[in-house]
Amino acid sequence: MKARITITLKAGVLDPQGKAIEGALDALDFSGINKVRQGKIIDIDIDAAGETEATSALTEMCEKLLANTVIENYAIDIRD
Amino acid sequence: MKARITITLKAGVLDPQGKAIEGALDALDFSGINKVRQGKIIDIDIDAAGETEATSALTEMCEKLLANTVIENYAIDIRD
Amino acid sequence: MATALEMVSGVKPVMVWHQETEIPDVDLIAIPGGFSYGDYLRAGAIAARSPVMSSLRDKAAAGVNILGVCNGFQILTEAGLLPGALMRNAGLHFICREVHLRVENTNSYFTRSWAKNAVIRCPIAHHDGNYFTDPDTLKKLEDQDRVAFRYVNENGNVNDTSNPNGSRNNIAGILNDRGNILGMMPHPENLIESLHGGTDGLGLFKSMLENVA
Amino acid sequence: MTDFEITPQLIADHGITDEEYARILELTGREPTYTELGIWSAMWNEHCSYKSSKKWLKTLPTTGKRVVHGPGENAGVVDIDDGETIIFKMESHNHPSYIEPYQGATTGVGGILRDVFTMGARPIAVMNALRFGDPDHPKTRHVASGVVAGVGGYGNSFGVPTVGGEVEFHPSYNGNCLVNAFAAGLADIDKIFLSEAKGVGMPIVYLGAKTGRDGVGGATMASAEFDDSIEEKRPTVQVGDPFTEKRLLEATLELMKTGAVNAIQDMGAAGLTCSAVEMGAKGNLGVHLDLDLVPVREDNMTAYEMMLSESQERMLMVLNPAKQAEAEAVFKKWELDFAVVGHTTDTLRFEVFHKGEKVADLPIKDLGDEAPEYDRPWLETPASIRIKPADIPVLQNPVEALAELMGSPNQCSRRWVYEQYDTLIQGNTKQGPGGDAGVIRVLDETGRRKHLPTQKGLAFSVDVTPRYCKADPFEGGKQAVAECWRNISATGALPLAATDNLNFGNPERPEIMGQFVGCIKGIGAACKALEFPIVSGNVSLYNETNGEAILPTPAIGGVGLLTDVSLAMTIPFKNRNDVVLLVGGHGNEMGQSVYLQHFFDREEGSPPPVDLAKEKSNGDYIRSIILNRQINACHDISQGGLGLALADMCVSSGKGCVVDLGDEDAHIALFAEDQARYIVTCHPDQVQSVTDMATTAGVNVIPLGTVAGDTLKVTGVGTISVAQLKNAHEEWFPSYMAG
Ligand SMILES: Nc1ncnc2c1ncn2[C@@H]1O[C@H](COP(=O)(O)OP(=O)(O)O)[C@@H](O)[C@H]1O
Ligand SMILES: [Mg+2]
Repeated sequence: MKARITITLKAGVLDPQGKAIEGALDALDFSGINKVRQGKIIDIDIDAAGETEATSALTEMCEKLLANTVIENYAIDIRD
Repeated sequence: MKARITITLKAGVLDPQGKAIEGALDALDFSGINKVRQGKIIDIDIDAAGETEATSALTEMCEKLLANTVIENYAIDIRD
Repeated sequence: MATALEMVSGVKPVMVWHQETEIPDVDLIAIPGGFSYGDYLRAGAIAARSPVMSSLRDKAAAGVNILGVCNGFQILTEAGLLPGALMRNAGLHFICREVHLRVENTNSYFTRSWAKNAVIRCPIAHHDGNYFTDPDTLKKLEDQDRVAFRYVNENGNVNDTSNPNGSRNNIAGILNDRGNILGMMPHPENLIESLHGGTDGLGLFKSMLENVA
Repeated sequence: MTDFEITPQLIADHGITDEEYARILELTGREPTYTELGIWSAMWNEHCSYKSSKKWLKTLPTTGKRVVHGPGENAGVVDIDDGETIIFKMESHNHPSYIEPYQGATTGVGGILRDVFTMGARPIAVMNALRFGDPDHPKTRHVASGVVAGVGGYGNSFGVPTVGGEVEFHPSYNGNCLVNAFAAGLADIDKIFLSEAKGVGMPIVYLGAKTGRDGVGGATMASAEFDDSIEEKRPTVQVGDPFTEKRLLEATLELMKTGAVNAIQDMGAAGLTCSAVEMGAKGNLGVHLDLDLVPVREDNMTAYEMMLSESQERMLMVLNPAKQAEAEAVFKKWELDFAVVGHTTDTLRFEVFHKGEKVADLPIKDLGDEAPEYDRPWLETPASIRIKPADIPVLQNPVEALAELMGSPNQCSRRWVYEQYDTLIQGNTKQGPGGDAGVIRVLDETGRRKHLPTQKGLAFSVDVTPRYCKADPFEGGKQAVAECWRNISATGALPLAATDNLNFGNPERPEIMGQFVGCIKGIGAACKALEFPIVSGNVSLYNETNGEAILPTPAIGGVGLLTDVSLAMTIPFKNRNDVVLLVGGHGNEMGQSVYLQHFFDREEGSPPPVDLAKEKSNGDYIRSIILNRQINACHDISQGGLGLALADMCVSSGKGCVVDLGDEDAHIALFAEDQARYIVTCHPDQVQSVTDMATTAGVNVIPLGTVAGDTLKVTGVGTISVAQLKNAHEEWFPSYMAG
């Protein structure tokens, strides 16, 4: 089973990488850019009996390791 | 207009981060994990006349700055 | 770090492997700098989940003194033993340079040999030292005198140009609520002898020794 | 697997000429298989065989009383007393860094570190010599920022301090950046490991990371044998994994202590092929490899791909079989692969098996020994004309001009670069980047302080002035060595030995080959005169784009020894009223000077000649006054001349000086780039003894003035504030990189 976990910074947490990209795009003369935020994805190929089992295992992984819930949110998306 | 750009490593390119995450999940006794790959997302809020315009601007941004096309693939997803 | 501890205390520290599950009885546990697991995922994240950590948690709860420098600080926040998180430097680059710190708290196990508000030199060398925490926690840290060190200019003033990495309130090091855990990004162990061009970092070791003696 | 037909196109795609192929047919005794063709091409390409350069490299002085192992091993080994050695080498990663700057640079650093620890040494210092195109060229900023981040990304994470390097911009590098990485490590003299296999039937073990398709030659792609999924099979850029390398280091050093290592070799270019052939051939043994046992990270890899993969963080070892269990346990502990993939034989054949089939069976010695060696035609570079001082244009205010020069791309502070490198890790850095040479304290292998009355130190520097080499390869080659030697001497260290990284254009062009030959002759002459043998090195040719070659860039990396590291000398002025002295006399060589280049856009004339005897006596003198504690600051004079050297001393200390040039023409005295010169300062009480010693040694020393005030003042010529110099110096790099 293939899953994608998307990890984004919580609102209110400053995102230096996003800011830097914004600046770089600006310097390259791209216009109309209001806001850039960067996040990460983790693609996991996991053996699981079904979607529910997969989601619950992945949630535990996020809580225990993949996301730092002090600053990050995560979303789980089972792909097939 | 809100867009999400997803950047992933090309197949065959070594992903030390993914490997390390895989190892860490394993050490935490999560089982049934076959493969982990890490990537990133960039959320951009952009002013554009329409989807086509947005996509074409974002494609240019990916080619010029956001993705390293020697080792990465990118996908553009216009969200609203 | 091990060399620094040995040099200052005359006692050779015991090294503990990350896969071990028991930490021996000691006066101080030091988690040194360096990259752990390549700092993949997030700096210190994977190390913070290694087997040895549960014993570390027990020791922390039992009041054993724990020092985390640089990667050690990142590991302690990732493990939840210190509040907040260390994010990518605001300038995005790794930074290795000497900065000035103001010693804010001078009654902890780690800082008591310094005079209040002493301004010291200290090197930094990190990619993820940008201290972040939510406003409530930040207020608590300030109110409870748990900010141990702050980045300042050479005159001891806090401002943006003296902040190398974007840390909230120029925070360079913090204590836990009980005062037995210190995490700091700068490397005092790299300024303790004439070879290093100064000894300002000795204060940390002197503070800790006062207690051992 | 189905083999490919060996067509002339396929042969050409492998960079093999018709004559070479005829020789291959003869040595193979039949038409080679596809895998064999790959093996031949890997062993016979320029990178592995040094076919264009070998003839000339042999002329370099490579021996000396401190040389334990010269060129031919993974790195050079030099005796530093007390049973200890320093092991070092420099290597280029130019082409990959231009394609993918970050990863190209990381894998360059990773590769050179492996060369050093394969021999049993723990890395203690790295340097990097970088050359980028014109700052205004559209790719330069991107390449520079990626390379610097990559160099730092790997070294910082691995945990070794960067102690020096070079960064320069020049339009000749627009299409070919240079990334030369240097690494040095410590090992006890009786615990050095070599690549020569000993004994028949010894297991051959694969160590480290798994094999992927990384860097598998462009030839595979061109030969278009792709079937189902092109994406899958596409050759990929190598990606560095410093965390695996760090574990590989620890595992390798631990393994060596077990007595399990018979021979060991890192996998660099053409990984498995080069390492296996080299270990066997050196030991006069055959090698049998079974590719089904090679740890892979991708499906359906062919024998060809496995033999040519350049996946990083891998080693090959010949094992002492009695120690197998112990050795394996070490690698398990560090979570690395350990797989017996073959054994040594007495057949002198290189035999490779895959899926039950023999895919290669070649004469192992011929793969290396019979590699072509070319005496390429070369054209001597036409003599350059010396520009007379009288013909040099005069600047209105040469002192104020110093600020502009200090703020120019090639003379400004490199802080933006080296602050991205961890220069302090390991806790032994006496002097990081920013001095004449980096200085590291030597600790013994346990990482504890040697209880000696004094602690030893090692000094490191890397140098070359490509403009000089272009105008006069012979003098330029000499100058590169002399400057490196001088930078080391300026810290008080005794230069011991050097490594070279020879970066040139296409050697098939006689004028380029002429640059190469001229530089080598110059390097050889200087190394001999200065007793500074070359113990390791690397050649990088074909650095050109659209027929435009880079400037000839033979970078020289050197190592020096300080018996008491606390005596290491530094650049900054120390005390007001100290006397400033010029060692080596006033100069008047303005050809190829920064002055002409920067202010008048003229890269012209002959470079300053190097008087090696004078270089030697002046350097020996400098070292003795440092070790006698007679002086308290020292800086060598190189590009930009006396003026720039004084400005450096002002800026680094925040103190000014007042100097008097006597009857000299100010613009010449300030900017001439004559060699073998230094500026020193001493307490007024020491002036007499310093000058007396100079007289005895036959060294020209001229008192110039004193350390004073907050300005750099040249009496009767002009004044500039130290603050202005400093601002200019620090401003350019960060603002350029910010875009
Ligand atoms: N790529 C680099 N990495 C580390 N240090 C560097 C690098 N480039 C330059 N430096 C340092 O900056 C200082 C100035 O460099 P340079 O002008 O080339 O020195 P020098 O003229 O003494 O050879 C030196 O201390 C050098 O080691
Ligand atoms: Mg110098």
